[in-house]
Amino acid sequence: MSKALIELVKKNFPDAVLESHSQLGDDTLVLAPGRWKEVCSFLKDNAQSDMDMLTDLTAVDYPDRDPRFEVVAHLYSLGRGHRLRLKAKVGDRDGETVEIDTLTELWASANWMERECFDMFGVKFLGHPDLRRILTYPEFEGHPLRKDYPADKIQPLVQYRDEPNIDKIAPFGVDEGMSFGRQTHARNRGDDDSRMN
Amino acid sequence: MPSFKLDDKDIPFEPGDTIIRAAQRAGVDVPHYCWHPGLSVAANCRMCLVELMPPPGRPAMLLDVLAWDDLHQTYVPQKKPKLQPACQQAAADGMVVKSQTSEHAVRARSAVQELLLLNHPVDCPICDQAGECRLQDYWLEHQASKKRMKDEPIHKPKGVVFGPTIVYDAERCIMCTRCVRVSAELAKDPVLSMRERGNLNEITVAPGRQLDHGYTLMTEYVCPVGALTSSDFRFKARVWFLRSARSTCVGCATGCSSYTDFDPRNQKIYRYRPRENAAVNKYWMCDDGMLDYQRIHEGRVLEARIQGEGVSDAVALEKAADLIKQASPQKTAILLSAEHSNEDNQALLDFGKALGALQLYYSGRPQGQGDDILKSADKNPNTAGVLALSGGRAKPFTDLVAAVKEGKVGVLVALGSAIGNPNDAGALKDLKNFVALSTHDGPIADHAAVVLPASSWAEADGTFVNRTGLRQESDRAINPQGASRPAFRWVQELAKLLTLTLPWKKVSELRSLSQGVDASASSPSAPPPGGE
Amino acid sequence: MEPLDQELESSELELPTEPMLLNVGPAHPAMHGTVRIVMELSGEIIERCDVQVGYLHRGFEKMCERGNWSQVFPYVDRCNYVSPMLNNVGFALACEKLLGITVPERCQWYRMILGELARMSDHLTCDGAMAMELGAFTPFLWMIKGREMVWEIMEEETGARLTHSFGRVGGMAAPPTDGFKEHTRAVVKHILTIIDEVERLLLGNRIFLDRLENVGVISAADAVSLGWTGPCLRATGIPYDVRKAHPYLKYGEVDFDVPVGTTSDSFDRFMVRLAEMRQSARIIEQCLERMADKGPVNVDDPRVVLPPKEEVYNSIEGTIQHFKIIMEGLKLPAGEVYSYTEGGNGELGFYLVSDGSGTPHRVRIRPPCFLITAGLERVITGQMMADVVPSFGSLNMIGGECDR
Amino acid sequence: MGELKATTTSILEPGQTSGFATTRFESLLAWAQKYSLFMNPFVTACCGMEFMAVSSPRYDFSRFGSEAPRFSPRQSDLLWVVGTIVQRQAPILKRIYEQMAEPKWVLAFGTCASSGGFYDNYACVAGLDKIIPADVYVPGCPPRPEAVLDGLMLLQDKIQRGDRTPGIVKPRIDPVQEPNTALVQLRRSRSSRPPA
Repeated sequence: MSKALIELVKKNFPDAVLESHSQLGDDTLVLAPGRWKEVCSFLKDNAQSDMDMLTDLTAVDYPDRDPRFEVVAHLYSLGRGHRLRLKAKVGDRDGETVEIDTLTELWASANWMERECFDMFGVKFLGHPDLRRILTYPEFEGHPLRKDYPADKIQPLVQYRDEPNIDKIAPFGVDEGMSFGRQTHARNRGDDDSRMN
Repeated sequence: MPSFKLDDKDIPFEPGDTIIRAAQRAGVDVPHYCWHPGLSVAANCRMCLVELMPPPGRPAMLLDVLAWDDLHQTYVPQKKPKLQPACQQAAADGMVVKSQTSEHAVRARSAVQELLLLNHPVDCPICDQAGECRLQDYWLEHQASKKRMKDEPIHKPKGVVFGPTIVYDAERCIMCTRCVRVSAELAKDPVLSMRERGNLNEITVAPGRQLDHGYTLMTEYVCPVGALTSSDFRFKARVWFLRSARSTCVGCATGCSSYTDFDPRNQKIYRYRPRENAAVNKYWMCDDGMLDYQRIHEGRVLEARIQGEGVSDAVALEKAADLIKQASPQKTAILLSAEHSNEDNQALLDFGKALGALQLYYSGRPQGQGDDILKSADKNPNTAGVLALSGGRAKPFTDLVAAVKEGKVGVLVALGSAIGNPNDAGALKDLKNFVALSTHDGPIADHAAVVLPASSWAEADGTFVNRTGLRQESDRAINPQGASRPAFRWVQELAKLLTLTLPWKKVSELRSLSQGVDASASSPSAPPPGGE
Repeated sequence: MEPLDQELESSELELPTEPMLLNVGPAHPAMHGTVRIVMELSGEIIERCDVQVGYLHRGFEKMCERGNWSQVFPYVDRCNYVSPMLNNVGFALACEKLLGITVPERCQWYRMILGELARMSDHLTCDGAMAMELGAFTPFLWMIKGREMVWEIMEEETGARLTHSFGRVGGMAAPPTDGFKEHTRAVVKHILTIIDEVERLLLGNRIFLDRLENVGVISAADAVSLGWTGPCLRATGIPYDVRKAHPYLKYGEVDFDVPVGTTSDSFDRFMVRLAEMRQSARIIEQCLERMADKGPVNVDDPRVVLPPKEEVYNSIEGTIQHFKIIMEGLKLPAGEVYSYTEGGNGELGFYLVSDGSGTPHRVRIRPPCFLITAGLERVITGQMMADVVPSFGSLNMIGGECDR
Repeated sequence: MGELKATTTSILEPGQTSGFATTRFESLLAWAQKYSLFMNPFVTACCGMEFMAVSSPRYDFSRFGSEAPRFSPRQSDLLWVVGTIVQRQAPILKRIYEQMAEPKWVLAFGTCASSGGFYDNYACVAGLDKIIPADVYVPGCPPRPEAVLDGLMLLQDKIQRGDRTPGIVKPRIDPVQEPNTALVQLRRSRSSRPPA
């Protein structure tokens, strides 16, 4: 359906489109990171595409690729009912400088999604009004959704209680806590005494 | 280069190639059990059957078969092409082969698969092969149908002990005879063979013999199903929990390419597997090498020691720095190790340079038995590398012993754990200022005043140079155990304490430094650390 | 009167007020425990405010990259925990799109019914909580009563009241139970009466109307630019409903209306949800009509669907099939897909990236709540302090989905 | 109120309508406390849905005297921790607990609050007892209202007995020992379904 879109963009930005495919009916354009915002604003304003909604914006981490990250945006046009997926490959191998233009001027929804993307992947969106962490806390170090961040590496904000072997506090044993058929209720319910202990 | 067509894909081949070999080289998998690139062709599993299209103008080779006709409830004669095993059929130029595109071949494979599973026990839950089993893979790819036979399957011996390393389960066996051929062709010891026939046939060991040649574990490795299991790996781990790191065997100077299979959850290494490498080990590894992984967890130095007492890293470093300060550069000796990677040795070399140390020695594990298949007598993975790095300046351990006896050595900074000749250990007793970076307990770690726990080859990336001067990388599998760190990290710390400047900061720089020298520059006259 | 007063200018009589910082949440009952709003008040008017989420960030997407594809279902359950079945179905559809399979008809109807029931429970909860936060406790009790009925059906079908990981790639965990149809019919009828009662109780209530009408207004353009979807967007008059715009399952074959609002205030959002429940009832009726009583619910593909247990235990083929799917995990072909369904709060998108192995490379859920909550700032700025609670309630922010 | 009876002697002649009773003061106090629990629901996640269900008419927990929710911790003496506690939430929970006045009890509602559940990752606290002590753990994801009520009664017993060792709600009947439990019956009904 929206193959036309790919053609449209290719026609207007022959050098910005690096590759394009429509796997499983999802039309996809891979853009040069430098032209990211330019193409997006074109897609938003052009009457033929008129992408008035940025449904989703996220990133994917390919640790063994260079550039390492893919910023993925899904556009939707309420009026025409067609979708388009935009991608830009950004970032160096060790993920120190990962930068791309912000889309906040085009779509208000970009604001929080870019903040999340920065929080989770460390993608810096140049020109974003306030690029703070959103899901994790300011004290958090690193970016959890990167593949090289250990999934279970916690960064506690408060001191854990210094109980002896706090990892297995009672009652996580068989006999601890409530025994089967506690007396008090058994008596009140008038159950048979067999289950009492 | 001549080529033939396999499922509408052009496959180039070298003269003498079989179809399956050429296809495999081109990255196309023709399903197979009995065929192995490193072994002779048996063509007895019939899984790789393909349909050969007749050359233009020639009639196809057809067989008369009877097909059941549902309509008339009777058998009707039919013709079907004669299928050929791709592992035996030599490729010819312009040949047209149909594998997955030929419905006959597909049906044949499905039938073969079903027959192979006919008497197979329901063992996957207790089978070590489950997860890397050809039967499982090919069932999904080529059969994917339910069981039709209702009878009780044939029962055969289970848990037959073939030898010290191998246990055999006849019920799971599909009689591909790979193990037989490995024994005969690789190990040159035809101790396995097949007995009985039909449903009942099974693999047996020659009477009065055990499966005990030097490559028994290869029989388990080539076994496409769970029939042969290594008593070492048996019931230890489930393979789908294991991850593999590309490593190089450090068992001897051959440096076979291998995979290190480890469980990331408990950071434990469970086995080695050979990694195909035409330049070194083809497809094989020796038993000693396969079981060499055990050293990674056994007899390790896991905490810093002063005079045998465990102490904290900081304390040990302080003490080490003091000891090194004790003597003048002339009396400072550096002991490299052929057990360790180029990176570690290079780091220590640079350290010695920064110190101005003049005496350079190298040590390693004692000589062992070699053979003309893979094993080499020098049991150190990096002898050539060390000699190359030191530019041949490093003298063997015996010279160090002499120097110590003459009192030339005031300070000894030693890398490694073993020495060529255990009897020389006595000489080390007299050394007071003796700092060792050791992975394992041994003469060096025992006599050193300060021992810093170095992490083993499986816990850090490293480069090893094998006997032919081939430089091979070995990747890190697990995290450093205990308090151990890579030796070059310790060296870095020491240099910091002694305010020495090393020519590198990052590992990448260190590696490029150690790459700088050409391995073949090693003086061939130099004896291996284990002595002649 | 003192002469002093007469001499003063009127301006001098006014009290000087500098903006006051007020922090609401996250442990505030009306903030659902997971949102924190820092407001800058002058008097009672909110001049500026900063909405902070993330107090329920449970690492959903990271956890998904550790297991295999079918192990993701429990996690999506707990994303939007008010309508888990919709997430289940959404994720199953995404995986099936990547696999290129479609489930049997009976399963599609089944999924639709369960999904619409989940939507009902979602809206019941939201509207009930809204009413409660405005002090009307009775409607809350009634609606929760209705929700209990829905949950009873769910429990009978799936075995769990709330977090039923019932969806499967290529079907459902189990076929419908015997009494499913009549049970559902009865419950839907009852819920419709509950809705009527609630309407009669609330829409004549002066306080309720005054608290909601023309409160929390947002323009349609803003809503679109903010990426709003679902009831909140429809309340602004834009009839965008994935079920209509891009029909999936069998939504193309049932007829239902898309209720829209006019003034896009909290009241419209409330009413849109009420109306949607009626539409869901309609859909359920038609689905029940057309769902077959017999027939498979799972696709017939040994690569995707687990074999029956007796085969697993008794035949090597069944065991192998089980092993391949459970131990190695469902092998989804390498590639990426963005699949979208109509969740409780709007377009629920799943962006899956598979590298061909059994483990997901990336599971990105497109959370409608997240974007709607992003608009909260725009909704409440300039409002009275007291209007925050109804406005926020009308957005139906679900912590698990917003923060993941 | 069986526990109270244990230490109570009552003198009441048959046929008479009045008499007197004596008991120990602390048991009377405990008895009063256990039936007038002011609760502070710290609701964060999925379990909140079940919490609504427990407080709504069908499983009305005001029957157990824990009716009045007090959203100010200072006025409440039972803290319901309902749902996952993430690292970011931990300081808030800790402060709320510290703001509560003695005597105070904590009820961990659901698996996440008890042990972190299957969110074993960078974001979550593996059980609230890493931060504050808990009295009763109610397993389940989320727990059934019956289990919650059971936990509430368990807490009341503990208050009466004055023991602060943590307790966990377990099934009344051990499904392993007694095969005829609801769990097993449910399985049966599943397998008796018409095959798909």
